[in-house]
Amino acid sequence: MLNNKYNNHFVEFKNITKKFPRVIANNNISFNIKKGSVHALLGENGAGKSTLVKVLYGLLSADIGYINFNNEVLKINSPSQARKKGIGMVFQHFSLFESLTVRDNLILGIDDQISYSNLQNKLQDISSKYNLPLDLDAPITSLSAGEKQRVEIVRILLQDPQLLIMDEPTSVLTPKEVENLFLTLNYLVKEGRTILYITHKLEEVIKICNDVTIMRNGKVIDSCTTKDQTAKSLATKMLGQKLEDLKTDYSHIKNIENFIVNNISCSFNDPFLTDLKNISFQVREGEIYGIAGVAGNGQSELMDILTGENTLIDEGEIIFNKKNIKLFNPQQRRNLSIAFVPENRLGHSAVPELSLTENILLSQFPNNQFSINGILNEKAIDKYANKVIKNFNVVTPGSDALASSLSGGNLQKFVIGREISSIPKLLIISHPTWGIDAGAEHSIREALIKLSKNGTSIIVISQDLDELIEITHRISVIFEGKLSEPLQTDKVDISRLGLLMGGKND
Amino acid sequence: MIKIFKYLFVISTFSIFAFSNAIADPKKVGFIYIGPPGDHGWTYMHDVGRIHAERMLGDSISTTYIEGVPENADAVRAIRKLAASGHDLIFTTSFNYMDQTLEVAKEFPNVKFEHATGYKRADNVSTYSARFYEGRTIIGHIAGKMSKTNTVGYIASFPIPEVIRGINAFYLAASKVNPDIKIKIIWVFTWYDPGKEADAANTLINQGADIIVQHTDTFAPCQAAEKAGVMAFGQASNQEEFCPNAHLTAIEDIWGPYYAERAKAVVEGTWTSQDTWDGMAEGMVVMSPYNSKLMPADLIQEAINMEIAIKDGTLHPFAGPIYNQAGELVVPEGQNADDGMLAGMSFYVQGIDGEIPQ
Amino acid sequence: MINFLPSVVSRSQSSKLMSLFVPIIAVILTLMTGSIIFSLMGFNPIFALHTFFISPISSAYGISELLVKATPLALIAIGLAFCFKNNLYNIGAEGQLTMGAIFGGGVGIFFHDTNGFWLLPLMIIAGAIGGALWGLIPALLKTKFNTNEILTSLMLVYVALLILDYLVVGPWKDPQGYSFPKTRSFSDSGRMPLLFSGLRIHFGLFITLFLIFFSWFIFTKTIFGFQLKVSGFSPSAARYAGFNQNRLVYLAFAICGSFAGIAGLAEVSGPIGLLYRDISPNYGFTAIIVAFLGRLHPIGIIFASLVIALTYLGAEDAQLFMQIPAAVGFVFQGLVLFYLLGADFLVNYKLEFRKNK
Amino acid sequence: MNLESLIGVIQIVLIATTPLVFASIGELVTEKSGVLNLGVEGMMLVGAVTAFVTLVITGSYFLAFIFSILSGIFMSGLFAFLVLILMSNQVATGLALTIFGIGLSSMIGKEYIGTPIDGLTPWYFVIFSFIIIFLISYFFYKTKHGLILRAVGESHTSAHALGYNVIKIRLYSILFGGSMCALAGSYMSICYAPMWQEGMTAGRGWIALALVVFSTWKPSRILLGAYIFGGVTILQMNLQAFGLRLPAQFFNMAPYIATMLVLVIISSNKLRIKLSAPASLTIPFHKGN
Repeated sequence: MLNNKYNNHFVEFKNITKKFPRVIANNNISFNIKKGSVHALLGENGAGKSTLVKVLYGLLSADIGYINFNNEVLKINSPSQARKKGIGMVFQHFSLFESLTVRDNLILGIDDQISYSNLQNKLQDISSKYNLPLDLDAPITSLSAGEKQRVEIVRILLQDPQLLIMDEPTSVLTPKEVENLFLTLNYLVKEGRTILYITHKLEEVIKICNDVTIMRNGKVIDSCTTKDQTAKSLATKMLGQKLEDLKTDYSHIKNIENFIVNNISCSFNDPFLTDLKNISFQVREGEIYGIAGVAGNGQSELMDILTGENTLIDEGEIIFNKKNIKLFNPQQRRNLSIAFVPENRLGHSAVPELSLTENILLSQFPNNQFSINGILNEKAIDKYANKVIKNFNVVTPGSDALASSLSGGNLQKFVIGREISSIPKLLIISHPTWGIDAGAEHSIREALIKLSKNGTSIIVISQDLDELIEITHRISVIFEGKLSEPLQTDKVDISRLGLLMGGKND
Repeated sequence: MIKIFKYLFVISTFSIFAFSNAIADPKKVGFIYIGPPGDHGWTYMHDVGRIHAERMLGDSISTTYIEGVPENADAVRAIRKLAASGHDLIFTTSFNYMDQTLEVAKEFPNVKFEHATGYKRADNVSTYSARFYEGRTIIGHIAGKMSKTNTVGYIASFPIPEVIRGINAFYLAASKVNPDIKIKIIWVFTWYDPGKEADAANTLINQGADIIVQHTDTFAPCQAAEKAGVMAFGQASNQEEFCPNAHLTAIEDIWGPYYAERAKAVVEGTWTSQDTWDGMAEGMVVMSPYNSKLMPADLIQEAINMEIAIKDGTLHPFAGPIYNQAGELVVPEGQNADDGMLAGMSFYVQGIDGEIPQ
Repeated sequence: MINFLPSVVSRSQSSKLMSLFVPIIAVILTLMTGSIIFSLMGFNPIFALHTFFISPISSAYGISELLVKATPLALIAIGLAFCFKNNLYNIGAEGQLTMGAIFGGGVGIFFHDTNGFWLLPLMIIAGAIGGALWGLIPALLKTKFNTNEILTSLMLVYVALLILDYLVVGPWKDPQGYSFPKTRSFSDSGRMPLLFSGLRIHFGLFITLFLIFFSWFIFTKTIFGFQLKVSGFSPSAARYAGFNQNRLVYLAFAICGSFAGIAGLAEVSGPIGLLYRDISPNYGFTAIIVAFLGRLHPIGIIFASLVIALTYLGAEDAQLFMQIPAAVGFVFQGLVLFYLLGADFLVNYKLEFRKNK
Repeated sequence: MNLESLIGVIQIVLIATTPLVFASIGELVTEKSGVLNLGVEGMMLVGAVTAFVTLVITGSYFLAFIFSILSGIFMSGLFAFLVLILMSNQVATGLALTIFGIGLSSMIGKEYIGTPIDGLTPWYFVIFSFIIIFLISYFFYKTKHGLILRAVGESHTSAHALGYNVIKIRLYSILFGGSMCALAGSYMSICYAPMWQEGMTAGRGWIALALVVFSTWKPSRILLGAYIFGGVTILQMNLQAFGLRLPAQFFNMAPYIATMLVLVIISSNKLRIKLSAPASLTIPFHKGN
């Protein structure tokens, strides 16, 4: 009995609450992880998974609540203390030193001095035991993503951890490498180690996890064994019930496909970028087309190709109003009346160090009214800036305020206002309401709907399903660089969306 | 650390410059130096000359200098500053101050200027230089007699007439007493890089030179010779204290009497523009004491005799016949090279290996 | 030692007030340190500072000389601003200056016996081209081979100086110059016209003021200036906007090089009048200080060039009247830049004192 | 050329090259930790004058080198304070350090120009220069601390994430660089050409900077680069002394052009530049980032 209790409560989260200025990332989180299990932590982006894990790994401290680890309260304030307690973590983005060899990277991860021969023996053991072959003399930069992950795992195993946290470990791996990773995880669990497996991939949860905790909006929705779950039931829990009375208006859409992406493929040769595979979709005049998906599935890569920041496409074509624009740079695309709002406001769609007026120019400088022979017409620009500020209710002391002085919501209103005010024929926008307050969120969505009713086609890339369902006419899902067939928003089945986002295409 | 810092400042305290309070308005004499006066080379000797003039003329003059004046547009300002601050006579002591000196002189017709080693004059600009090549003749003679390897190493700065003239004078004298003498020349293209000068000296010594001659500004070559146990001649000043066992003699630039004379002319109001190119006879070029530890007494006597001969004109360093490298007769037998040829000399005499670099 | 320091907090927005005051604070701190140094050396600091900073410019000639010295510094510094604004660390302006002097001076030597109104403009254009070409080498290496411009531009300084050395010792040597390493003098119409008789300040001042105004206009009123600013602040925003980044690199280096080249030509056709090996007292390097001290802003650069020029003049006066070594000028330059760079910290960060646990 | 004179040439090259080796190995360590210090020339000059003045005052070679190294620590400490604590721009701060060093050394040495001293034999230092290269190689590639230093230069964020104190490691690297530059300077004023002259390093600090790049940040290649450079200079002198006419300026250009070529070659290959250049060179580190 006692033994059983011990087993069931290897890690106990007790009422963990963590607040950030604008959001409660973890709201009273409590659940247990059994010893010797693979425990999935499932949730959309922004559900609060990474905050929770950072608390566990000593990178953040909880405002309220505590964690019991191995029957004692965990008191740590740095990763190295976590490692000493027997907690290891494999991050999604590796902290490896690219120019150093595998051996050097391994040594750097060990807190104590270790002789080369000892290390060699220890590595031999680990490599053969866990199916993790490594070439110690190879520099990291020459390794594939799977091999790099192996280095990370071995570096952690050298310290003999009892709990291994893995953050989206398969996101950078090939299918073959995924198989190998699962084998390794199996060996680890057999030895009695525990794994906390963070993922959004439903298939993986079903396949290798014993238990699953589902989070949404900073709360635990459910914590249960995976035996009783199906991909569909997990998807529903992950996304919640989002289908309320939808009033999607299709009346103004003309049946003219003015933007066509045809079979685009693009490979990057970089483990941190997602290769795009045969992406095709068509957008009609006046239509809002949504692209859903969990972060890191190729959205930003797709965005770069749609804006023209990346024109190195392997194959396929992008057609706008019967013109193939795949080799056009952003400027040339804007000349065809296409506007863009990328995800990052500060430093991408706006320059924090410049004034709002100057930021108008960032995307509008080919506009002839703003410059004659390269010389700026400051009055016209300022007028435009003030128009945007007024029409979109941007709260700012004036058009000469620095972009960095605005709140996220106000800056986003300004950036979107800047693009909308040019009355584009096509607007491509990524994460329009990411990280901004409810008021701004509402007004931005309103503005997009209004724009579409005036005949502008809009592509919205977003992880926020609520948003997509509220404003789009059709939605498709991007997963590992592949885009699904579109679904009519007014007839969308939320669990089908969830399955698509989790990589199940039934 | 701060303590050391302070200490270093304190020990390098500078004497406070006192404005002269003499009642009889003394004439102000200014000097423009290219380097620091402590370099024991070119600038040092000018500074010795300045102090000499001050001592000779006592209260009737006061002197000032500005050191480290670059040979570019900045020189005009430095020279003008002296002119505008009431200096009556200004010596500019490097060749590339030439145009700058003339420029300032035009603006200050009442101030007298003296430009060293140049060739452009005006009503209030004199030029002066020393016939250092006379000294080169003597050290050439000594080298010819003293070298056991028959090889002399010569460190040259830049291929300008002054330096080429020195090489030729040296070689003519050396080959006269030792037809087998070979002269190896390294052009270092700097007046002032102790490291490079030492490298050149060591290279020459390694190639068999047992006497080092230099026409650069630091005493690094002489030190290198001392260390290697070969002989060397000093440059500009007596450098015996830096290389007592290598130093045969040095050609000293003695500017003091000239400076005193010119300053006196200003005091007395008799200064006129002139071109001075003085040598041993006038005492502008002086040989340092011959090193009796190294040189046999008869050789010392020969050298002294040569000095006398040069002074009374019976020995001319460039007495014909002189051939150039191509074998053409440039100075016929019985004649001496004229000053025009000497001033613009840009060829090696017959017997010297190598070419003058461009 | 680091534990004693307060924690450093990045300002969400760099302080505008601070960025205005920092150069002034730096100059004041330099003066304070200067008086301490002077006192340690046994001088009355007030007298010393007066000699150093006031007496050199208490006459028309002094002011003219200040301008003669500040003109090339300001011109090169404003050119450097084109590079620095775009995060291109061109530290080879001295080489670009030398090449400008070679190209422009070469024209002057070729037409040494010809007079004509066209000669000086031709020399200026040649100087600008020479400097620009030399500046484009590191730009080309950067865009084509991804080579760091700091070291290549620096290496090219030495190459340019040696080319000048070769020319004045060899092919361009003055045939009437007794084999001295210098060229013929330019003809009268190859010289910068003087603005006042008896003063050395020449037409180069107007060229510099014009180019500073021109740069100000470019920086604030044109698309190109906007593009430079954006790609300096945020390369990804520049990509979003669709700027041609390589073109910006070429243009920044070409403009910087041509300004330095014109400064070099103005120096040889202004106060010097011919070519020899020692034409610049490190204007190209000193201008880097001026550019930083002036915060890459046209007005700031004008003031900074005057301050730095004054340290040179002051060092000469201090030497003449107080027998203080000329090197004090360098110490002041180093100090003012240290203080500026150190105080810059206050623009971007604020200190927060908190109790130790 | 016979064997004896060949040995002689080698000796001259060894003596002439040693200051370059010291200064560039110091700068290499600094750069390996991710910091570019352009103040080498200034630190060398201050080191040279401090050693010289100390020797004249105390007569002790030992104290001369100790004080010289302390002066290098002072100069580089100033630099470290500005770039590490106040996060100033490394390029500008390094240039300021050089200018400051030129001025400071001239002021300190004013009264000592042309003071005669007894030079010290260079051979201990020549030998030491080889030992230090070996030690640094050993330190970099065979010890954990060396590995940590390289890791900090490679990615300060990863190193910080692993719990290493980036600022402290960089501080030590900068101070080591400063002491080596000062040692190079003191070697010049006490062994190589025993005297003090203003600006006597004559641009060797800049050559040392170029050599670090030439070596692609590998200690053993510092030796190769320095000796090629020193060798070319001395070879040129030897050929001159043999009576060959050479365009000296073009010979003098060779090292700079060679360095540029090496730089172009290593940086045009992305993998090679990734493997050689410290990835976080000149990027300031702020814990909050």
